[in-house]
Amino acid sequence: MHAAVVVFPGSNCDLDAYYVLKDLLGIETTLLWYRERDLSEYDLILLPGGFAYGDYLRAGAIARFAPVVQALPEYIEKQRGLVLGICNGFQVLTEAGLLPGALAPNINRRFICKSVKLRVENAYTPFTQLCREGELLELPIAHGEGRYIASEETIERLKRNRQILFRYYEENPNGSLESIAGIMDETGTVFGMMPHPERNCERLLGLGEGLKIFQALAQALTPGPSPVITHGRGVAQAG
Amino acid sequence: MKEFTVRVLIEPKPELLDPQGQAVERAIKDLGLAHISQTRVGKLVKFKLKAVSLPQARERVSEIAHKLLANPVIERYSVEVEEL
Amino acid sequence: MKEFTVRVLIEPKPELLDPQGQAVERAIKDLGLAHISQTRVGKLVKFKLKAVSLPQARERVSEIAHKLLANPVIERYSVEVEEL
Amino acid sequence: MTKLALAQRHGLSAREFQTICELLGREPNELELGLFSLNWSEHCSYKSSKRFLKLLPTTGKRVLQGPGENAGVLELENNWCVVFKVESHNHPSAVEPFNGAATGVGGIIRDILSMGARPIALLDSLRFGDLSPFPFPKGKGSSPPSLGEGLGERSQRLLEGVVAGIAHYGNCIGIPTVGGDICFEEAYTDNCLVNTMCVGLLKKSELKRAVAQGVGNRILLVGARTGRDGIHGATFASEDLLGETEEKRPNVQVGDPFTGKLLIEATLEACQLSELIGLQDLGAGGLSTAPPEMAARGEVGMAIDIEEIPLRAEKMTPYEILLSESQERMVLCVKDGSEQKFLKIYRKWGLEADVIGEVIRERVYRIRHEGRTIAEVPVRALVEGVPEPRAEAPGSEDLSPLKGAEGACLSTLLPAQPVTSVTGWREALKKLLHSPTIGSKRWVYEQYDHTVQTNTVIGPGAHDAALLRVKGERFALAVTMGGNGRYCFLDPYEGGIRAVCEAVHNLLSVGAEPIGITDCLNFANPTDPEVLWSLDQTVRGMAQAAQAFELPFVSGNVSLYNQSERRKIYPTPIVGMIGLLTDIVHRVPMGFQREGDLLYLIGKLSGKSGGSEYLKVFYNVIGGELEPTDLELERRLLRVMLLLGGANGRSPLLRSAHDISEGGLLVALAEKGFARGLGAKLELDDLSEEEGLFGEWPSRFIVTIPPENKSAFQEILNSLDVPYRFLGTVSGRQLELNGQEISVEELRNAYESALNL
Ligand SMILES: Nc1ncnc2c1ncn2[C@@H]1O[C@H](COP(=O)(O)OP(=O)(O)O)[C@@H](O)[C@H]1O
Ligand SMILES: [Mg+2]
Repeated sequence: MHAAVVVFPGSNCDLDAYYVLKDLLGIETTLLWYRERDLSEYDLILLPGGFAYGDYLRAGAIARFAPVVQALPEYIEKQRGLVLGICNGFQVLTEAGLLPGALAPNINRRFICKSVKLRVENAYTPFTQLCREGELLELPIAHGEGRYIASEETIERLKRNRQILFRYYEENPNGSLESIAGIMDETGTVFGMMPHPERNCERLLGLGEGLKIFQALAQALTPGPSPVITHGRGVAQAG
Repeated sequence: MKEFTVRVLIEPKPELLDPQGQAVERAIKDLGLAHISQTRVGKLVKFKLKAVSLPQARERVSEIAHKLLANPVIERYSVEVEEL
Repeated sequence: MKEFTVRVLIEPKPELLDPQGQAVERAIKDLGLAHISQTRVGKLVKFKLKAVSLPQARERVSEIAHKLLANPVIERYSVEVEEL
Repeated sequence: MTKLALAQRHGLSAREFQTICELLGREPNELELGLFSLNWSEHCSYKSSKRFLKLLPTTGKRVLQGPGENAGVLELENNWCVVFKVESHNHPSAVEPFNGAATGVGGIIRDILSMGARPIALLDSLRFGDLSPFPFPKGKGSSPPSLGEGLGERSQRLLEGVVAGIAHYGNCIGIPTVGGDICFEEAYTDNCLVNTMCVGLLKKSELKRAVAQGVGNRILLVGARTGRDGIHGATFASEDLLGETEEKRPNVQVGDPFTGKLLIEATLEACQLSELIGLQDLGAGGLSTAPPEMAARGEVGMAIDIEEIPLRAEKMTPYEILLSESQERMVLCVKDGSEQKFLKIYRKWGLEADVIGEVIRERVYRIRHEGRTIAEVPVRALVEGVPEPRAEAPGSEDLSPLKGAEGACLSTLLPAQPVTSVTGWREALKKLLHSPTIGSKRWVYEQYDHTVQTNTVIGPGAHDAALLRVKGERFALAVTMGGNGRYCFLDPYEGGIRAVCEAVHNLLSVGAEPIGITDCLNFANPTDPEVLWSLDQTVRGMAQAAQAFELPFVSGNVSLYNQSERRKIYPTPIVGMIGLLTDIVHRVPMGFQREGDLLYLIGKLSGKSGGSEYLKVFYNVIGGELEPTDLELERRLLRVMLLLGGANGRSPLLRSAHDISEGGLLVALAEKGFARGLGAKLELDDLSEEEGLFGEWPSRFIVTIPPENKSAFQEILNSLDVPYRFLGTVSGRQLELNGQEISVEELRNAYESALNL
């Protein structure tokens, strides 16, 4: 498996994600400059956290025009691999229309950095297959624009298709609709989440629960029989 | 080529919660400054643009606003273009 | 009492750096969307206000803008008041 | 206008003007005056504080770079080095809190970057006027009387702006803000203090210097364009803020963290090229100070061509260009012929990059405009020529009566009626925990990204110091920053000692060994004899303490003129300190860990308790006598804590450790309970409630040990002759004392709601 961590001008969690993939999991990983258009090499495209283009205007608003993001629809269409957007990466994916909805400024109008509890809502995806449904994970958040908003129909569709993978548990830190913390697209290959799994992958930094997400990805992308790879219509089926 | 001054006004869609607008409204009331309602806080983007005609300038600006300046999921916008 | 719709447009003072405006301008140029210049990104505040007359409404709004909405150290503002 | 009058408008004294004429052998032109005014400003030249800084020890076995460069450097292990410095942005933050604080962060980060290091952590020490009190949650207890609304609101606005500004910059560039401190005191009402510290990490072989060398080598200006920002900012920082802020407002600089972030990445890439000779950020003074400083270090001269500088504003004059303080710019000196490689890197990151000049043999700073020399000044005259102001610090005999509340001890100082009765320790403790200076700073640090870079093992709010791991290494870095101005107001010498000791204690609490210091001296107008005296005393105290611990000062900053017509700030030394923990596994937590553990107080068991937060909160008194710190005891305490903790490479005997500082013993005990909600049965019946439980005397830790470690623990303390006493046992969910108890939960509520804006 070959992973790419995209580097936008202003990305600042790129090296953190790289460290988890490369050093903790031993996955071949490339830091991919945002001007790159050819994604055919990579099984995983990870859009990291940070402030691409300073988050000026709106988080992700400018980054969505980056060549690498422009190449994503084809990558997804072809089912070439998985796409994971963390925090700013999630914002870029929604701005680019690759995930539904939008991420608005937190309801308290301030940046929030703290540890939050997440509930796993769907464990039958390549991103969550190592979790149990209903399991609680504790992961850090660090964002100013994380309030998930979408139209009623969109929310209904997300629920129906089981595209909501994580919800904030007990406390909804940013005012997201339905306490949504992470959603998947309809193909089941694109996933965006506001919390930072890469910041809790070792016992030194917490309980290390974030690693499960990366291990799940790796498992799904490693050749060989894997019952839970749910490309295409697999998502609804699995539910 | 003519030059135009452009203002794009962006605001949160009316049906959506606007915490910033709420906070501003509360502050204005708390200060006893005035009785106001329906406060919304949005963005203003101003720039100068070169184009051959007003219609062309308008079209350009709409495209910019639609593609970049506003997020149609949560915002709406209006455009004001004036020849210099 | 009459009712007025109000728009306050706030923008960074012209002599100050506007990193946001700079980034937006660069993006628009990079995207090949248009040749623009002097881009400034500011704030838009809209609300409804009750007052006895247009002059009174204007006065109120100016006070609100000056005291609360704009930061006079780094921003300037303009006010638009219209009777409903 | 005569040249002299013009010089004076530049903030230069008649004597300084005369010196300039002598150094040049002629009268300077206006541009040259501008150069001198910035280079010779207090901010850039340290003319009033130089002689005090000389008192500080600066050498030690780990020191690779002491004061004199953009930041200090200490050697760690495995060729790793830590780079750190603190910087103030007090005046800009008082005028425009958001941008003032944001640009302060940007500035200190570039100092670290100038050494070739990747910034890995930020800390901030903030001082504001008193806030209007925050009510207890859910109507429990009563809130203290209002402290004068208008000012409280102003302080709150400053606090909100400053914190948002630090968050804006630090979060965007992806450097975790892991620590710092915040106090609220009337003395800071007109002059808030915003000190930020940055820590960087690099391998010894990667270390860079801010030097220009090699005649013919190229000078590059990289980063942002030059605009009319903050012209005269550095001289502005050298004048009192005397109600002139309105007029000075166009000087506000706006920080651009996005460009700052690009500058970090591009510069770290550029540092990989062997053709890089030296680099320096453009801070206060911009192009008028940084290039001559680089030239002075390299004993060369420099010529720059003003028309090569990319501009943001139209029609800027050479004077404006040279004096501009536009942020996010750096100067590089690179080998002749290699410039294209560097330009390419910066342009790849979307930054400006241009060759603006070259190193020349003649040791002058030469400004050329379209081939014509428009200013030329000897480098040494600019960088070292400033005459020291003549004011002498009066001897302490003359000034000791100026000490805050000389001679007053608690019994004479206090009204006969204490606010709390003998049975009142619970309410008193709750109220103290609810004081914004003592209470939780969660509201602040949750706005800071403190987990990015994934090295923060102990973050803000969790301990006395933050702890950062270094990926792939066993050792870890502990960092702390703070200082108590009230102590220095009451007794500057003792206050100076305590500022250093407290930082040492903070590091020892996590188990780390202190290895070096950076500091910021925040004072009022130094032409005031009392201020000068307190500066002298404070620095002497700091030096004394540092010598006792054999700790070097490797960098720092001075901020003077922090006063208004109405108020002077307290003398406020802020100390930033780095500690080394040899094995991260051996870190010691702060909070109670397990029921049944034994609780001990180590260090000085009794003392005078002046200067306490208790006196302020309950009697509105800033006073009392400070217990003098016994530095011999401090040295033994350090050894004891290193032996008990994990610094010696063995696993610690301690289960937890916390030093006693603001608020005294009970506050520290309560804080130890918050981590896991555990309480304790305390045996303190012999202590008087007011002084014993809430007094603030130095040299104390509270530790817990598992019962089986008791004899080993006692042996170490006895062998080093450090006093200790048993305090009780960790148990339950209540603090129990004198037959009364209060739940840790209730205390936590008071603590957590102290700062809820
Ligand atoms: N209080 C202090 N203690 C020790 N060193 C200091 C102190 N103040 C300034 N210095 C040192 O003096 C030099 C000049 O500092 P400064 O002008 O703040 O640098 P910069 O221009 O990069 O901000 C630096 O090496 C700094 O570390
Ligand atoms: Mg510097």
